[in-house]
Order: sequence, then C-alpha cells, then structure tokens
Amino acid sequence: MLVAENITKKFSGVTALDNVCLELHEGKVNAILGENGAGKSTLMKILSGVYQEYEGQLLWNGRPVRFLGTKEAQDAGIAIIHQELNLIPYLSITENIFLGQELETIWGALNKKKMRQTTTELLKKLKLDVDPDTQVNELKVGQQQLVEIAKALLLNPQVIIMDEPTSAITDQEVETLFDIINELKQENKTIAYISHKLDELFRIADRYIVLRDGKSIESGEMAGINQDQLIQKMVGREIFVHQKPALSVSQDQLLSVQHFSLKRSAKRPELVLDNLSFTLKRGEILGIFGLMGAGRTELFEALFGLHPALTSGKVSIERQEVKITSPVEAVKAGLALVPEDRKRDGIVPIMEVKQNISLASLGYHVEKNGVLNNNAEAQLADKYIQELGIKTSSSGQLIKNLSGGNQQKAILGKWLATHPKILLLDEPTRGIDVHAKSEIYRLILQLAASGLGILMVSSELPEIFAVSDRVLVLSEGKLTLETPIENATEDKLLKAAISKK
Amino acid sequence: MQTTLESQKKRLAKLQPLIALFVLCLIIGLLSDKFFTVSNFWNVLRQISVNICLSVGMTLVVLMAGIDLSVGSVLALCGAITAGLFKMGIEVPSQNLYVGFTLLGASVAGVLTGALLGFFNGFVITRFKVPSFVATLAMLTVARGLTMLWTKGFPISGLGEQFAYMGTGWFLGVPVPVWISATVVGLAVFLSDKTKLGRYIYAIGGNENASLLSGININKVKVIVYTIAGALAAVGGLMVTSRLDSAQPNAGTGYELDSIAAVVIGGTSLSGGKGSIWGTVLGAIIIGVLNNGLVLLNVSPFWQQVVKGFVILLAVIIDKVNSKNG
Amino acid sequence: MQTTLESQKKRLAKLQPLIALFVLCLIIGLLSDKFFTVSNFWNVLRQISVNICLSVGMTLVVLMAGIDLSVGSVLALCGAITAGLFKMGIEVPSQNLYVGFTLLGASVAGVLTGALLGFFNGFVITRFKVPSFVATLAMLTVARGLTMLWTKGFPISGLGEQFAYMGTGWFLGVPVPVWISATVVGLAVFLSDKTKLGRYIYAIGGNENASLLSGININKVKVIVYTIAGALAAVGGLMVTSRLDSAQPNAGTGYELDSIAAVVIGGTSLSGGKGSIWGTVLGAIIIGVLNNGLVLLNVSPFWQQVVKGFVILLAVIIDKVNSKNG
Amino acid sequence: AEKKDSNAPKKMAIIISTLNNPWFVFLADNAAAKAKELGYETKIFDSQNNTALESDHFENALVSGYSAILFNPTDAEGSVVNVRKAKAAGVPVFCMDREINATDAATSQILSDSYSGCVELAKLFVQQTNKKGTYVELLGLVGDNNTWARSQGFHSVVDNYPSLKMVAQQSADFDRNKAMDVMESILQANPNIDAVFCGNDAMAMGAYQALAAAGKASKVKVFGFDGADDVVSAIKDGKIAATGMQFPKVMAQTAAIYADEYLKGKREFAQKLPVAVELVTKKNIEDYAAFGKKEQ
Ligand SMILES: Nc1ncnc2c1ncn2[C@@H]1O[C@H](COP(=O)(O)OP(=O)(O)OP(=O)(O)O)[C@@H](O)[C@H]1O
Ligand SMILES: Nc1ncnc2c1ncn2[C@@H]1O[C@H](COP(=O)(O)OP(=O)(O)OP(=O)(O)O)[C@@H](O)[C@H]1O
Ligand SMILES: [Mg+2]
Ligand SMILES: [Mg+2]
Repeated sequence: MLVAENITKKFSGVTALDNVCLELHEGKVNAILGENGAGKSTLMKILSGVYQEYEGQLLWNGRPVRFLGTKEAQDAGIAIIHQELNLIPYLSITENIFLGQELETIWGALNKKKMRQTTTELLKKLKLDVDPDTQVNELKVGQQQLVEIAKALLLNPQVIIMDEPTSAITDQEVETLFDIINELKQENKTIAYISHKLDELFRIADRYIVLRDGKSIESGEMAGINQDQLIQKMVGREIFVHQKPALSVSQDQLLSVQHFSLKRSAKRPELVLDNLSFTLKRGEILGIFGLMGAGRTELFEALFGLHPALTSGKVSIERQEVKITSPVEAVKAGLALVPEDRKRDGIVPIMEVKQNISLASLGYHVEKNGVLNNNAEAQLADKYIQELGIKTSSSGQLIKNLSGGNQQKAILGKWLATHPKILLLDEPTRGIDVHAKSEIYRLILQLAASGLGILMVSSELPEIFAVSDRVLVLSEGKLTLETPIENATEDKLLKAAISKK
Repeated sequence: MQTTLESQKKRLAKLQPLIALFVLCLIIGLLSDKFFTVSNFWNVLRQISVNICLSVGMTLVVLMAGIDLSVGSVLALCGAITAGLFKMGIEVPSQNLYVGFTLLGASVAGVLTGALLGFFNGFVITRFKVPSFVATLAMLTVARGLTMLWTKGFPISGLGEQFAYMGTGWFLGVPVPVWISATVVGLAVFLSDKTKLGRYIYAIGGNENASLLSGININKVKVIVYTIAGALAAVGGLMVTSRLDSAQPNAGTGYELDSIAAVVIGGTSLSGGKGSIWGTVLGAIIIGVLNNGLVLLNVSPFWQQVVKGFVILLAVIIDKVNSKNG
Repeated sequence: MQTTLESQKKRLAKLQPLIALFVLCLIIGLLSDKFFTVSNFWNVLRQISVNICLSVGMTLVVLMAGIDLSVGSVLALCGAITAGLFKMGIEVPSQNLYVGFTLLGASVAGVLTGALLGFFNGFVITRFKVPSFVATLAMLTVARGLTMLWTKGFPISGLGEQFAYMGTGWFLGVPVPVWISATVVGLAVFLSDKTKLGRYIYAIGGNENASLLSGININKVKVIVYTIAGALAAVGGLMVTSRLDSAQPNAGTGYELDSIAAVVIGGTSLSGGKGSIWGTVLGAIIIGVLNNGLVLLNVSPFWQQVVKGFVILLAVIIDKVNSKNG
Repeated sequence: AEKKDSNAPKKMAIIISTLNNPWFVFLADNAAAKAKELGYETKIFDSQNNTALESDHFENALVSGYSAILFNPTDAEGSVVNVRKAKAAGVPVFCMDREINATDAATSQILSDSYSGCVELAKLFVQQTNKKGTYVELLGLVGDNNTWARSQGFHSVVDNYPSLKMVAQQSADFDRNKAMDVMESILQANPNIDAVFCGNDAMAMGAYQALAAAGKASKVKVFGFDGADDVVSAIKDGKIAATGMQFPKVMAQTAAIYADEYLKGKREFAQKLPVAVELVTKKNIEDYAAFGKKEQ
C-alpha cells in the first residue's frame, strides 16, 4: 500500500520530521497520533503531494513515487482532508466540492446540473441538510468540515487522509462520519486518521502509529493497547489528569445577563438568541453546551460587542450595568474572547508569536512613555510561552509556523496578559492534543480559582464535565436547561440540546 | 426548481449597482429632457464600449485578486501597430521585402500583440512571483515607450472608411462598437459562469492556497487571464483607432483607473473572489451615464470633477447600505 | 542581546531592494562619471523628497491593506491653498473683511487642509465601509476639481524668497527639502516601529478580524492613518510649490502611481501587514536614481520609458530571487 | 438631432483640448466670455488631451442641441472625424489655435502657427547665441502634436549651424516641476551649457529655476513659447531671454464672433485665418501682457 521510508523534512531551521517511517495498511483505519507539533500534518502533506521537497522516499503499491503536486497524488488515488479548512469562501458547496474535478458537457461548458445532483447525493450521505447552492462562508465551521469530507469522497480515492476531521463537528455528525468510514473500509479503502480524541480512535481505528517530536515512535494493532499506554507513548511520560477541586466558587456575582436577545440582521428580525438570562459568579466556570448552530458563538459575539445594533437586554459586570458596543469596550470592561476559528479571528499569521501575545495588552505591559519596549515585550511573551508550554523555536517565530494547538495557547496567552475578569472560551481545546488539553484544563481551573469567571462553549461533553461548575444548554437560541454539574448527566444535556422549549 | 429560482433572485440582488444606476438616470432624466432619447442612448453605449472591453478583462484579473495597470498603454500600442501595419505594411529595404496587410490581417496582428503583452505580464507574475501591480506598472511604461518608438511620437492617420466601420459604423440599427462590446461581454459572462476556467478564476481569488491544494494549475490560469486582458485591451485599441480614424500615441492614458473604477463600482472586490462581469458592465454604464449627464446638465468642467467624485462615492455607498440590509 | 542582534540582521536582510539599488548605482556610475558627485547626490535626494513624503504616508496606508489614490490631487490642492492664502489672504468684500496670512499661517492652513481631506477619506472608508480604492479615487477627482476652482485653472506664482526657502534653501550643507523628508522618514519609522499605533497598523493589515477581536479600535487607527497620509501629501504640496515658486493647478498628476511604485518596490505587500518605511525609502531612491541616470546618460525620451519599465521589473525580480535564497 | 424651439437662447459649445494648462483655460474663458457677450449660453468641455474623450464631447454636444462649436482640437488628424460629424449634423465648427488636417470640415480655422513661431524664435536663438555653443532642448509631451511642431520649427533653423550643439534633448511633459527636475539632472552632466530651448513657458520657468538654483541663470539663455504670465514678468526682469507670444484672446474672440455671424446667416469665411506668433524679448516686453498685447 502506501509506505513512507526515512522521511526527513525541515522548515527554515525547524526539523518537523526526522527520519520517519510509516506504513498504511490496506483496508484499515490507520490512526496517527502525537502531540501538537509532532509532525502529523507535515507527514500527511508529504503523502498527498503538498510538499515536494523532502528527504526519503514514498512507496505506492511497492513502487517508489514522488508526487509533484496535489493533482498527481489525487490522480494516483490519494485524497486528503486538511486540518485547516481549505474552501473557497465565496463559492457554493457544489462549486467547492467539484473544484478541480469539474464535469463538463460536450460543449466545454460546466455541467452544473449533474454536479449539483451529485452534490445533493453526497450531502445526503453526510446527512448535511443544506442547499448545495449555499455559499460556504455562510456555513458554520462544522458544516464546512463536512463539505471538505464530501470533496474528498468525490475523488473516490484508494487512500483517504483525514487530518482532524472531527475537531469541528458535533457528536451526531461524528456518528455519520464513522458510518461512512466503515463503508469505505468495506470497499477496502485505506484510511489515515488523525485525531486528538482518543476515545474516537478506540471506536474506529484498527492500527495506531505514534509520532513524537518529529520521530516515529511505535506502531501496532489498536486491539493490543489501552488509552493510558497510548498517551504515555505520545507524551513520553505520565500525565496527570486534573480533578476539579471542589467548592472554589464564591458567592460574589461577577456577570449578570438579563433578557438578552439578538436579531439575525436589521432586515431579518427573527431571534438568534431569545431572551437569555443567566449569571456568573467569581471563580465559577459555566459550561455552555448545545448542538451546532444553537447560537453559542453568537452569544459570545453579542456579549463582546460585535452586534451592538441587534442586541437587546441588560448586562452587568460586578453589579454595574454595562453597555458594551464594541470589542474595545468589551476588553475595557474586562472581557476576553478566545474565538472558535483561530485562523480567521484569532491569530495575525504574519506576526511573531510575541507580537501576537502582546497585541491586546500593549498599553499595560509593553508601552513605556509612549514607546514600545522590545525587552518588556519579549519578557511578557516568554512568561506565557513558559506558563502555557507553547512549543516554538523562539518568541520571534512567526505564529503561522506553529502547530494549531500551539497557536491556540498563544491566543490564550494574549488574553491572560490583559488580566481579564471574565474569559469567554469558544471551543477552547478544538484541535488540541491530550497533553496540552489537560494543561489547558488545569489552567482554566487555576484561573477560575484565582477569581476569574469563565464561560466556556464546548461541543464535547467530556470537556463540559471536566471543568464546569454549572451548565447551560442552548437550543436554537433558547435556554433549555440550567443545572449544577452534580445534577447533570450526558443524557439530560443531550435531550435539552435537541429539545425546543 | 424552487432553489434555482431563489439563487437567481440572490444573484440579481447582488447586482446592487442597479439601484444606483436607476437613481442616477432618474435624476438626470428629470433635469434634462435630452437624456431619455434614442440617440443619446446609443451615444452613451457607444462611448462606454471601449471602457467595457478593458473593464471586462480587468474584472477577470481582479477576480483573481490581481490588477492590470497596463491596459491603457497596451491599447495605444496595439492601435498604433494595427494602424501602422494597415497603412504602411512592413518594409525591410535591405532585403527588398515588403509585406502589405489587409484590414483583417492588421487587426489580427494588433490583437495578437495585445495578447502577447498580456502573456508577458502573466509570465512575469507567475514565473518570478512579482506582484501584479509592479509587473503591469512596468508594462504600462514599457508599452507606452514602445508606442512612441513605433509612431515616432506622431499619430498615424488617414486610415480610410473601411477601417472606420469598426468604430463608427451601424449594423442592424445598432452601432458596431456596441456589437463588439456586447459580444465581449457575452463571451466573458459565458467564460466566467459556465466554464472551468471561470470557476478557477473565482477560486484563485477566493483562496489561492486552497485552489492550489485542489490541484488547479494556478499559473496557467493566471497567464491565460492576463493574456485575455491584453487581447481585450487591443480590441479596445482597434475601436479607438477606428473611431478617430487615427492612432494617437498618447491614447488610453489613465484608462487603467477608469476601468478599475468600473470594476469596483460594479461590486467586484479588489481582494478577489467576489464580483461579476455584469456588475462591471453596470459600473461602466454608471460612469458613462454620469459623464454624459454632467454634460447634458451643463455643469462647468471644474465642478464636474467635484460632482463626479461625489456621485461615484454615493453610488458605492448606496450599494453598501442596500446590500447590508439585504 | 544575541537575539536582538539576530533580529537586527533579519531586519537588514528584509531590505532586499538594497541590492537592486546597489547594482543600479554601479551601472550608472560606470556609464557616467557625473553620477558619483556630491552635487548629483544632493540633486537626487532633493528630487525624491516630495515622493518620499507621499510614499511614507502611502506605506502606512498600504500596510493596513488600504490604498490612497488621492495623494497627488491633495498635494495640488494644499499647495494652491497655501500659496493663495499667503499671497492674497482671505477677503470677504461684502463684510469688508480681510485676513492676511504669514508664511507659517498659510503653511499650517495647507497642512491642515491635507489632514482634513485625509480625515474625510478615512471617515468614508470606516463609516460606510467603502473600499479605500473607491473612496480615494473619488477624492482624487474631487480634490483636483477643488484645486481648479480655487485657482480658476491658473498657477499662483511670485511667492517670494521666503516661501522658496522650503523647497530650494540649504541648511547646514544639506538642502532643506532633504531635511524635511528625512524628518518625515524619522518620525514615520518611529511611529511604525516603536509605537502602539504602528503595531496596530501592522496588525490590521495582517488580520483585521483578529485585530478587531483583540480590542483594537480599528476605525480610529484607520482614520488616523489616512489623516497622516493627507497631511504628508500637503507637506509634499508645500515643497513642490516652494520649489517652483508657484502653485500649479495640475501639480502632482500621476504621483499616486509613483508613490505606490516606491512602496511596492520597497517590498511592502499591497495585501497589507508586511513591509517597512525603510523599504519604501529605498524604493523611492531607486526610482529617483533611475530618473536621474536616464537623463545623465541622455537616453532618448522614447527609449526612457522602455528602459525604466524594465529596470523596475528587474529591481523587483532581483529582490524576489534574493529573498528566496536568503 | 431634433429641432429646438426658436425662442430658447442659442447655445455654443467650447471644446478645449485640455484645461490642465492655463493657456487653454485662458483660451476657453475668453471664448466663453465673448459668446456670452453676444447673447449665447455657453458650456466648456475639457477633452483632457484625449481625442477619444473629445469625440464623446462632440457626440454629447450634438445630442444636447448646441448650435455652434468653438473648438480647440487635441490632434490635427484624430479630430477631423469629430468635426465632420458636427458638419454632418449641421453644426458649424470654428477651430481655435490648433489646426485640423482637412479644409472641408471646419467652417473656419483661426490658427496660431506654432511651427512658424518657432522658426522665428529659432532665428532669434541663433542670433543671441552668436551661432555657437551648446544648448539643451526640453520637449513637451512626447506624442503631442504641438511638441513636434515646435521642435521641428526650431530645428529647421538651428540645425543649419553646426557649431550650435545640442547636448541633451529630454522631455518634461510641458510641466514646470518636471522641467526643473530634468534640468537639474542635465546640469550635472552638462554644467557649461549656453542656452535652453523649451517647448512651452511652464518648462522655461522650471528650467530657469534649476539654473538659478545652480547659480547659472545669468550665463544661460532660456527660451520659451506661449507668453504666459510668469514668463512675461521673467522677461521683464531679464531672467528669460524670449518667448513666442501667442494670442489666445484674439483667436477666441474671433472664433466667437465668426460663429455668431454664421448663425445670423453669413456663410463666407476664410478657411484659415492665421494669427501670427510674435517674438517677445526684453526690448519689446512693455507692449505685452500675459497671453497678448497690453490693453490700452
Ligand atoms: N510552514 C512551516 N514553516 C515552519 N515550521 C513549520 C511549518 N509547518 C509546520 N512547521 C513546524 O513543524 C512541526 C510539525 O508541525 P505539524 O503541523 O506537522 O504538527 P501536527 O502534529 O500536525 O500538530 P497539531 O496536532 O497541532 O496539528 C511544528 O514544530 C511546526 O511548528
Ligand atoms: N452568516 C450566517 N448566515 C446565516 N445564518 C447564520 C450565519 N451565521 C450563523 N448562522 C446561524 O445562526 C445560528 C447560530 O450560530 P452559532 O455559530 O452561534 O452556533 P454555535 O452554537 O456557536 O455553533 P457551533 O457549535 O458551530 O459554534 C445557526 O442557526 C446558524 O446556522
Ligand atoms: Mg496538524
Ligand atoms: Mg460556535
């Protein structure tokens, strides 16, 4: 099948892959595991012809190959779903799925009808209920992820590489995806599957391949290993799973949101958020659960002052009513938002790590007498690089060269530097490895213990249970459940997420 | 079926500049009884046909997040080459060689020159990764210089009636330049909406990296588009030359800004991926109607510039406000 | 310490255009013994000082992924206003009112006008979300129209020696315009590298969304930057007017392309976020040296444009090739 | 075009090659003033040196019912078509200052002869330089008719004197600032020139300023063309040697009067009415003002 031998790949200074070997078994789901920055995505990009400059060689059905572009890899039967979304925002779903594979009529014109029809079928298979003519930038991240999957399926490839396909989709959609993977397996297709969600791997993977720091560590049958062993192989050491310390919540009310509503747009008055009321205490972590499209991201955006003209209701911080009409005021009021889509809203890709970390707090930490102080900036960055364990060659590295997980940590660092009162975390561990995840949980708990109030949106129930003191469930913009974590069960939360109150 | 209808409606809604054009025509029409006449209608259409040719090519380039500053100079050079070849042919005295050109032959040579210059733009942009702004700025200068060298700074005139047909003739009750620009628009709409190439143009403008990963030969698409833009500039050059019965060495100066203005007013985003040929056509019409209207209303030339600036601004603001609520 | 040194080295390496400039100077120097003379050195620096003023403002705008096409017209208008106020003051016959202006007063009024026009650009761009290309294109037209209205189309000349000092005087062995442009560069380097505002400019160009969500007041930054660009264009206008002892109504026509060329040749990306003031200064010097060299070598005006185009292209290609290997 | 009702005031269109140059603004203003004085509504069109735009103006003017056109062409050849179009529509065209290369199109052409003017200027140039020395020529816009008419007129005389050597010929686009830049650079390569011939007065002023800044103004004779305000006073001060004075006001007024007469029924007009260019030097400067004779 597809074999990689002694692959070494360097990026200006950084060795991303060091003599890595890998063998994908035919008709199997091959899980590829490793911490953030272990080199998983880089290796997959070599397999799929994205990177053409590397040492070592690929064997495809026994013959050595070197793909000179993604097209060649596709033609050979290798498709990849990239970790980052790679869709054209202003094209429709159909147009995106068929991009590079357009069907033409005998006249040389596009066969739009046929393509649309095929797309409809694919979407049905993925249980994605949207019009194939919808522009993809109108879709939620999760839906876009499904479009990427459809795009790969269209190629009808021998090998499908999936780089964190489930990082943005809900549990229901994960089920759909697994069904499809099983079907593909029946057809004797080979799958390379990257995910940080270990429980998923145990459900569908047949084999595992572990990478650590750009080196291959071990591979074997999934059946012969358990979760703790896997983690140990990935991390190279034990990791301490944090237990939520009890009773750290004070009775001091930090945030109160009353009758909070949000309209879709000036011309479309239907409510995206419908009369929400809740409170947050100092030191409390409030988990917000819901299905995709429930309005959780919009809630954060509205609180953060992004839709001032469409919002109504009363927001108070420390019992003082506040009118937040822009992110500038939100930050002044002590809010901090770690957004869901870090590539689009989080990082400034062509800036250095330290500049990204200092961006929101230049005024407090870096500016002295009206002049930016490079040393102060470097110190600030180094502090958070250390505290959060951001893996980077230096604070002067461009943030776009960091792995996704490390980018996320840098954004968290940016906000911690502003000493916020309330943290809004939207899917804070999306695409983050177990080790970093547990560190982030530790951090969240620690921050809450130090007196911050935290609102955390998550689509992962284990995550909700790992840190929340209390849970809100949203369904179609309405609050359907509010419960202390002690009384919450997975069943209850899911039911509330689906129900329409 | 319903969804197609809906998407049709959506597409129409995207033609925001229509409203601005409407308002503009209404105002001018109310102030001058000369505006809504048949002869003025053809007048406006004939006047914008050159800009439409350039702007159509420019739209394709801008959709790919590029820009082509060289269209005006290319127009001048190609017009001059066609006129020169038609009038004088090629003579190599040392070899006792003389090649005459028919109108068609000279025109084809002109358009090929435009295509070649466009190809060169595309080549430099893709091969050396030079920003399109710089590459075409260089071409702006170079092509103007070549025009001067070819014409020695003098207009090439006296091309005859046959030549003049393309710029001044009528065919089936419609001016020939309007036929030409309408054909160009038709082909470009087909290309951008109905072909793979068109799809790739939008894709590259929308996300170049993703397009590359989808296996699109980006460089090839870019070179083709710049070549088309060059050829269309040449067509514009033929029309200008034919209309004036003379190839002016300084023809087309500043046309790049006019055509980019048409593209942008038409709603195509300079960062690529979003927009349409139809929008550009509307943009060109808005500019044309404005120029025509300011004259009909007897606005003094100095005030014209002030008014024109504000109207362009307003046109775009109306679009914006409207599309936000849409 | 070590890292600062390293980052220093990195920064130098980013000034790719240096190599192109070097090669260019070498070639011209070999062909003309007049090139490497002190007087020619000041000559070139004096001639580029206006473009440097405009290009510095343009760099800040382009770093934010914007563009300012109005600089040339704003330059003309502000020059004319300063000259007009200085020479004639403001007279309102009906009120029996006359206000005279000192040189300083008139200059301040000119620069404030530039700032105001820039502010208006920024306001339209942020308030109505009009693309900067359109907003400043409108301003290009409007400001030119206003210049014509203010001057009635005639130059305002005979401003006297005091006025001429700014454009033609010497101070400590260095021409005054060079002092002015050097000060502008110094301030802009400080602003872009050492202040919050500068950092925000880069951040907005790098990712506007992320900057917004980081609590940066994007609109405020944009308005400030366009205002600065307008004020700098006015400073350029003062220098041109002073140098010619005359405010020409058509001054600055086409300067927007020259200054964008300096920015781009200097390595600043038109899509924002990447580039530097120093790069732009180099870009402006390259253009200045080229113009100077072509005249020194008495290249025929026909060939000049062709040569100029190719040299600009080569300069950028050399950068590209070099930065790839670097 | 449709017929307009007869009691509405008649309108004259004034189509000018460019308003980006004060000389033409002056021409346009005077034509408009005279036409107004004769009882016409007027409108000025700016062709921006663009023959295609000029063509648009003609079409628009014909559509909107102007009864005569006072015309300053952008190009001798390219403008012919436009004038013929007007003729076909029954609207008389009177050319001012610049010629069109057709004698059957315009009703009358009131012309300033740049070529002969520069021939005269060149004779003076030869005389003042004592037939020897080095000189520089600053051309206007390359690709503009007038640039070449003037340059050729000049060279038709000066090239007969081999000891007058042209050391640099550069273009400064009729622009004062550009002329100053170019002259500064030329002076680096040729510090010891004796004279400068410029295709218009704006460039003459720019060249003079570069010379003055280099401390060479007294040694170098500068020649311009047009008779602009600044140059008239510069000649008075002895800064500039001479210019070729054109008479835009005379031409503009004549054109307006002819048009009025035509509309009142007169049909006999000279096809070409040359208005001589006069040499202006320090000697006769007292007789002149900007763009014409001093008015008594
Ligand atoms: N274009 C690049 N330039 C420089 N370094 C890079 C580049 N791309 C990746 N790297 C580096 O290579 C290493 C491997 O990155 P890779 O994206 O393959 O990790 P990953 O295992 O996919 O991590 P994650 O789980 O976070 O996605 C990291 O140290 C990363 O910083
Ligand atoms: N640009 C848009 N156009 C139309 N509808 C939209 C748009 N953006 C969001 N929506 C809709 O708004 C609602 C709320 O979306 P929101 O992003 O807040 O959901 P969410 O709960 O955060 O989901 P996710 O888990 O994907 O983040 C959904 O019905 C979604 O489909
Ligand atoms: Mg990865
Ligand atoms: Mg969300």
